[in-house]
Amino acid sequence: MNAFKRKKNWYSSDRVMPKVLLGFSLISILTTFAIVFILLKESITFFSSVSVYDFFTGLKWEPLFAEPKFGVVPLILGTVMITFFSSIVALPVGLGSAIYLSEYAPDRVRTIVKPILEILAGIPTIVYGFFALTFVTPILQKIIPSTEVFNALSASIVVGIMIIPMISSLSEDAMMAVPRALRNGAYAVGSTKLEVAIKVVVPAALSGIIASFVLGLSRAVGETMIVALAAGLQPRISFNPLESIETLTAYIVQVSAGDIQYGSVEYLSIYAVGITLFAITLGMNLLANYISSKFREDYGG
Amino acid sequence: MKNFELQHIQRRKRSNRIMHILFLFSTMIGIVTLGILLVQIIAKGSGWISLDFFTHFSSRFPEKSGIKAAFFGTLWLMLITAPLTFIIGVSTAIYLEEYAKNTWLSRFIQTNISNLAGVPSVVYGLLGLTIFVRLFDLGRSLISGALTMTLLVLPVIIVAARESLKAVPNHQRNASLALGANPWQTILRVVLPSAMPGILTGSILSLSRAIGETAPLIVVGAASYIAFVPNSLFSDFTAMPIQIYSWAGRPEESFGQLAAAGIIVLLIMLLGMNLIAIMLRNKYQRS
Amino acid sequence: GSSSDSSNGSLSGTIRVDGSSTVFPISQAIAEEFMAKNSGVQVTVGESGTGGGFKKLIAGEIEIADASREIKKPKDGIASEAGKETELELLQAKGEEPLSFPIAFDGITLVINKKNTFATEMTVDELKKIWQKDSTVKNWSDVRAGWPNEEIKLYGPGTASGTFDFFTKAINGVEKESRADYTQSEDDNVLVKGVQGDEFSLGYFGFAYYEENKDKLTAVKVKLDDATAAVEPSIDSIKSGAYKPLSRKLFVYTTKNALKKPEVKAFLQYYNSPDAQKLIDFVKSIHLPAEDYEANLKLLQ
Amino acid sequence: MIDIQSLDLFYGEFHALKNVSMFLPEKSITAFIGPSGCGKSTLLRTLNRMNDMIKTVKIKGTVTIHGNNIYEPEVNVELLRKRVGMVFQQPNPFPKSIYDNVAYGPRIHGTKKKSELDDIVEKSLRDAALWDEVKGDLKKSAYGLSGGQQQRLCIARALAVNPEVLLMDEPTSALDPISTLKIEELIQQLKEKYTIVIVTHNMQQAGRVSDQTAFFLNGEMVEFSETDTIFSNPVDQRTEDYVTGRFG
Amino acid sequence: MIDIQSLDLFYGEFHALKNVSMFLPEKSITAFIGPSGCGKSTLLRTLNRMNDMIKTVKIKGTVTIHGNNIYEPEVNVELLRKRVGMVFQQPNPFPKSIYDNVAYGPRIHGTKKKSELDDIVEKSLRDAALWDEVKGDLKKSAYGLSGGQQQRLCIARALAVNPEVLLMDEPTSALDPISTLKIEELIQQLKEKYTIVIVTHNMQQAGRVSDQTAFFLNGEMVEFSETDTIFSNPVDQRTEDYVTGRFG
Ligand SMILES: Nc1ncnc2c1ncn2[C@@H]1O[C@H](COP(=O)(O)OP(=O)(O)OP(=O)(O)O)[C@@H](O)[C@H]1O
Ligand SMILES: Nc1ncnc2c1ncn2[C@@H]1O[C@H](COP(=O)(O)OP(=O)(O)OP(=O)(O)O)[C@@H](O)[C@H]1O
Ligand SMILES: [Mg+2]
Ligand SMILES: [Mg+2]
Repeated sequence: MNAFKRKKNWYSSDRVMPKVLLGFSLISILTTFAIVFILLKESITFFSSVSVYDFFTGLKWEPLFAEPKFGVVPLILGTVMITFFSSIVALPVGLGSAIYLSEYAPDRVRTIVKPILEILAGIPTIVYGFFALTFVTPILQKIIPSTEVFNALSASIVVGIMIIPMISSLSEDAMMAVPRALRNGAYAVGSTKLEVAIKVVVPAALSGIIASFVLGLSRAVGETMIVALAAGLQPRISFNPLESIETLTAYIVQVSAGDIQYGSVEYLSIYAVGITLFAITLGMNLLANYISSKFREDYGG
Repeated sequence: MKNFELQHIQRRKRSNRIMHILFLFSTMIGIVTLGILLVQIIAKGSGWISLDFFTHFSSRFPEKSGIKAAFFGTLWLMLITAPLTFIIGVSTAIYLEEYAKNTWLSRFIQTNISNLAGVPSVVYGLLGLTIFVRLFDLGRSLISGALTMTLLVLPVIIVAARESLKAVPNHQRNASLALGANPWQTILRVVLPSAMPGILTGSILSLSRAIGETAPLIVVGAASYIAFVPNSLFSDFTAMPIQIYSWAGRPEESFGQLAAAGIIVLLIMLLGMNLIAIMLRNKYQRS
Repeated sequence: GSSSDSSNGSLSGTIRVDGSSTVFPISQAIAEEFMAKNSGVQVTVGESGTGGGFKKLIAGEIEIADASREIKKPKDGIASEAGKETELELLQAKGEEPLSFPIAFDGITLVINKKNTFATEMTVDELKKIWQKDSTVKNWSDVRAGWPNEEIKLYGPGTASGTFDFFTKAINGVEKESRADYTQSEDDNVLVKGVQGDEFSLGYFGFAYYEENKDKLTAVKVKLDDATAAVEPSIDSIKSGAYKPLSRKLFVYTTKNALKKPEVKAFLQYYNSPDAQKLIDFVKSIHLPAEDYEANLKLLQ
Repeated sequence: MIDIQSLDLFYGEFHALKNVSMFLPEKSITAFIGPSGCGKSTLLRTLNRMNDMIKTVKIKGTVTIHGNNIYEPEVNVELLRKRVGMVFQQPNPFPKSIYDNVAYGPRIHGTKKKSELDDIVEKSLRDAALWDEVKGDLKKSAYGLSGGQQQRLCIARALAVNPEVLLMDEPTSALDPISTLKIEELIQQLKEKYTIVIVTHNMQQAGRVSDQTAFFLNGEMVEFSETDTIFSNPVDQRTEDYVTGRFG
Repeated sequence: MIDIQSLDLFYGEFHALKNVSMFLPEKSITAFIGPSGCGKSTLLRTLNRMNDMIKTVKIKGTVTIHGNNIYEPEVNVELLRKRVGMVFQQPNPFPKSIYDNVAYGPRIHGTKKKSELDDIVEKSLRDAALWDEVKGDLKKSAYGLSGGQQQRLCIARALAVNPEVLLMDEPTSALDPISTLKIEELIQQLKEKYTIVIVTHNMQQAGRVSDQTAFFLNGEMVEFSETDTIFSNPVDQRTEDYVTGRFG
């Protein structure tokens, strides 16, 4: 008999907890399944009236007019545009403030500023929507008079601001977790703070930084109210951010809070739009996984 | 010292200074925006905040309107959502980071989680309506709303918690395991405390999102006008952002000001809720 | 003695109202007063859109649906194919019968910028010229000779709203047939801001929003044709029916079974009482002629 | 007592230990010496299965302790590791107070009573020659200690669970001579109760403390015998070159 | 060349260095010895202002290098640290490839040419006695190296920026005797061009490599003179006790 073979009780925390934890992890799978199921079920009914091909290739999205046209391309374009411009705002600004907080700011500044920035994450999105409309848009119109009342740029800027705390806080945590010894090694050969930050800390914290980018961008893709209020409800194929556009999410909220009859083709279109959005985020995530697995550097040793 | 070298260092120091200012500026963008928002909101709404604002229900008379129902609704919602989110979120993160082998299952779970982060909140509303309200027959109740919110904000805390678990140096785990601690003890006593700052950041961010979301609650069936305080998990309820949304949509200017007052209260609630997490985070980060 | 019934303090239970956000302020006001008189009854009012209200009524989740349009019925009484049933059919499939109560007017108001002094009245034909599908009107001068050669900026509600449906039917003759290239928002406050900030704009939305912003906007007087006089939207002109063709009725719906609950019945009786008419006016909707309420009360018996 | 039989270890493709066999008697002190990268730490880690943690590791052969093969499938590694303690090459205290660092092990293994823990902490810190320096403030964070103090803390932490075997990976490389001497004395004392394996780069140390010494080169065990033999009369030329410093 | 005058250093309230004064001539090797926690690392860090990183540190007194007080407000610390290189007690390679670790310093200081970098990397690795072990795969992550290899990598990294002064905090404590010997030889060679300060627990090492030795106790410099004097004929009783191992 091997003296080291002491059987663990089935109820020992060490044996039970992994199963419990796995159980909790499965919630996210169940959630995804439920979402896909709900979206798909209604989408199928929708696609019995509208051809899948027309839906994904159509260039006109006029689902609620007397002669409806279901071409989802303009909505996808709107979503891509908002995501693109908001990430132009949020990624550099978020990363910049993360670097500032973790590498430059004195401890006291950091402990005060970080929670202040985090308040930005809790402001209801309609507040942001009105902020975009009544504060940012007028400024844009002063700078570029051709700016429309509803425009993608203003919404993007504000969506970008909304996701700043997500990026700055999470990136900052990741950077704070980089061991001091690494920084010391860099300082000792005469690095400036900037070089320590950019060449040592950011690469070492890359996994966390990328994770924060993905979360931030996902939020931008899924953001609804700001876009619905400030970017307008004008599905069109346009690459001009100063024009009004419509995103996938704005359409979903427009219809789901509107007076349309449930079960009608128009109504069901939101499920098809939802599935489209789901596919887009999936693609984005797979891409992000690929990128981060390529650039990840471990320092766990 | 060679002259060009000095110049080079001076140049590097200059770019360091410039970037320092740019980084500071980035930080200021968020703070200034928040400042502008707060000034606007406070200018508009602060005149409406009084004791009555907390003790009255919503009303057709702006001056008699209060946020009692919404305040307690949100309070309840957070009291349910916060622990659920924390437990499920941190558990999932631990499983993925500490236990899961690199199998298809764990990769699948991971993809699911980051994917869920991008699902718009209305869709979570539809989910809550279908699953909790209809399938589980919980009705348009607090618990349905809270469960929906939990699912909505889970990805944020999971991702944040995972990243901070990942950043805990392995030598700490090794030290514990070498003393004969089992993996679970190691996680509970060594890894989690080290990862706590990041986990708490995740909690702050996810609960911030939960407290400000409107659309999913409306879809789940929270009403805009309720003149009572929820008294059980199965009560009808309304919440701060719904009340704010409803007021903001009214034509009368004074309701718009009430909405601003509501936002002030919401932000104070948010800050109050985050305070514990912020204090804990500062404490863990110092050690 | 409907009012004496409804002030019976011994009633208890919960009444859930949900649906159109246009009707919401009315239902809220009624609920507030009703609860003041019947402390045992709890009334909740939601605003998830007319479609949402009907859906919940069909699902049995609420007792009363607020609606800014009538319940959808199969065209020509021919039953719809499976999966595409109308709201009425879905309700009937549950063994329910809807009861419809018109409870107020809403006058859809066309508004122009305060600086606009030429377009203060328009005919229905001119409006149609502007708003019809594929309209070629670009500038004000295209509408009526002599008007400035300035681009018309058009503002209107989102295509998912009951207001859009009603306006297109009344002006263009076909429901949901409209030009698409106008600035849309689901939020009427946003439309107010848009027209207010744009000198050559034209927009339309619910009367309450105009009434509240009279000092910032000018309402367009509408005439049916050149022969009739132009009518300005006002409480009186809408109430009397003189403001044509843009005043519509708002409704509340309940079901036969829901009405079996005494508190629901009492609530609806109160809704149609003379007290309620004051409340309706208070929230800037316009109450119907007394006969309509009497008819409603008769239906309730 | 510890019997290693034809042990091979791979890090992925890399063959880090090649057919190592040795027997370590009970209550003896064994030193592993050899140039950097030869596999000393790797072999040490196989004795309490800390290599389990490294995903790429593959092991062939057996390690038996008291006749029990520790690589059998159902072995309880926690029990194994409680009985086979370890001190690492680099000090790795927990980000906790000094007290909590030492009390960590006993707490894990079920000691709850404050007075009992106090005793263990004091005794372990004394044994690790750290008590006098830290007794004033046991609540202080372990990270505030100097490198040497941290390493002694880690030794105290390992002693606190009262192991049978103690594996030490260059335990004194960060220590000053006095602490080193104290630790060496401690090792000598512990030998009365424990079986000790020590990796060291310090020939004098190996000579001073160990009963037998194994010399490694490129993953191979070149020679293993009485310490005196290794240092004064090695069989293999490479051993001789190494211990006399003529190597490389 | 390096002139330390009445230096006091506090960690918050804790008085870690007490009125230390000493002069380190150019192209000499100075060893700091003393028991763990006496302040050797702390003093070493004052010479390239690495203590700036620790928020609680307060410093009184002056340190001048080539007559320039390095604690004057306008001092260019990047330049200072380029000229005063440092190797730490614990190896701290970057999570990058071996090549990128060594090339890090030259790159930030403006060397861009690949061929030039290649040369520097090879030379530095050779000087640090690591070249032969890693030349096969310079793209490999530094984390895949053994502890000793990592430390030699850090020495190579410090050499790569071509410093004037080299501060070494127990640079060989993680090394095997052969690497240690190589590093010691290297130190002797570097002396021709560089001023070197080395913290060590190894008396033999101090005796072998250094020209002068300073002995510290509780933050005080007890004695500082020619290495031979310190080891054979110290003035202070405490020094004698320490170097002969009779201390404590
Ligand atoms: N986790 C790992 N993955 C891959 N290779 C490793 C790993 N750990 C060690 N090695 C390699 O295995 C060999 C033996 O390493 P080990 O750490 O056992 O050496 P060592 O004898 O302890 O050296 P030192 O005296 O420098 O500590 C080395 O070549 C090292 O590069
Ligand atoms: N960051 C710090 N904060 C507070 N106290 C510190 C800090 N670093 C070191 N000390 C204290 O200062 C004293 C001197 O520490 P130092 O690291 O200089 O010792 P040392 O002589 O290098 O010891 P060792 O040989 O163990 O490395 C010790 O008592 C230590 O606890
Ligand atoms: Mg080793
Ligand atoms: Mg030291």
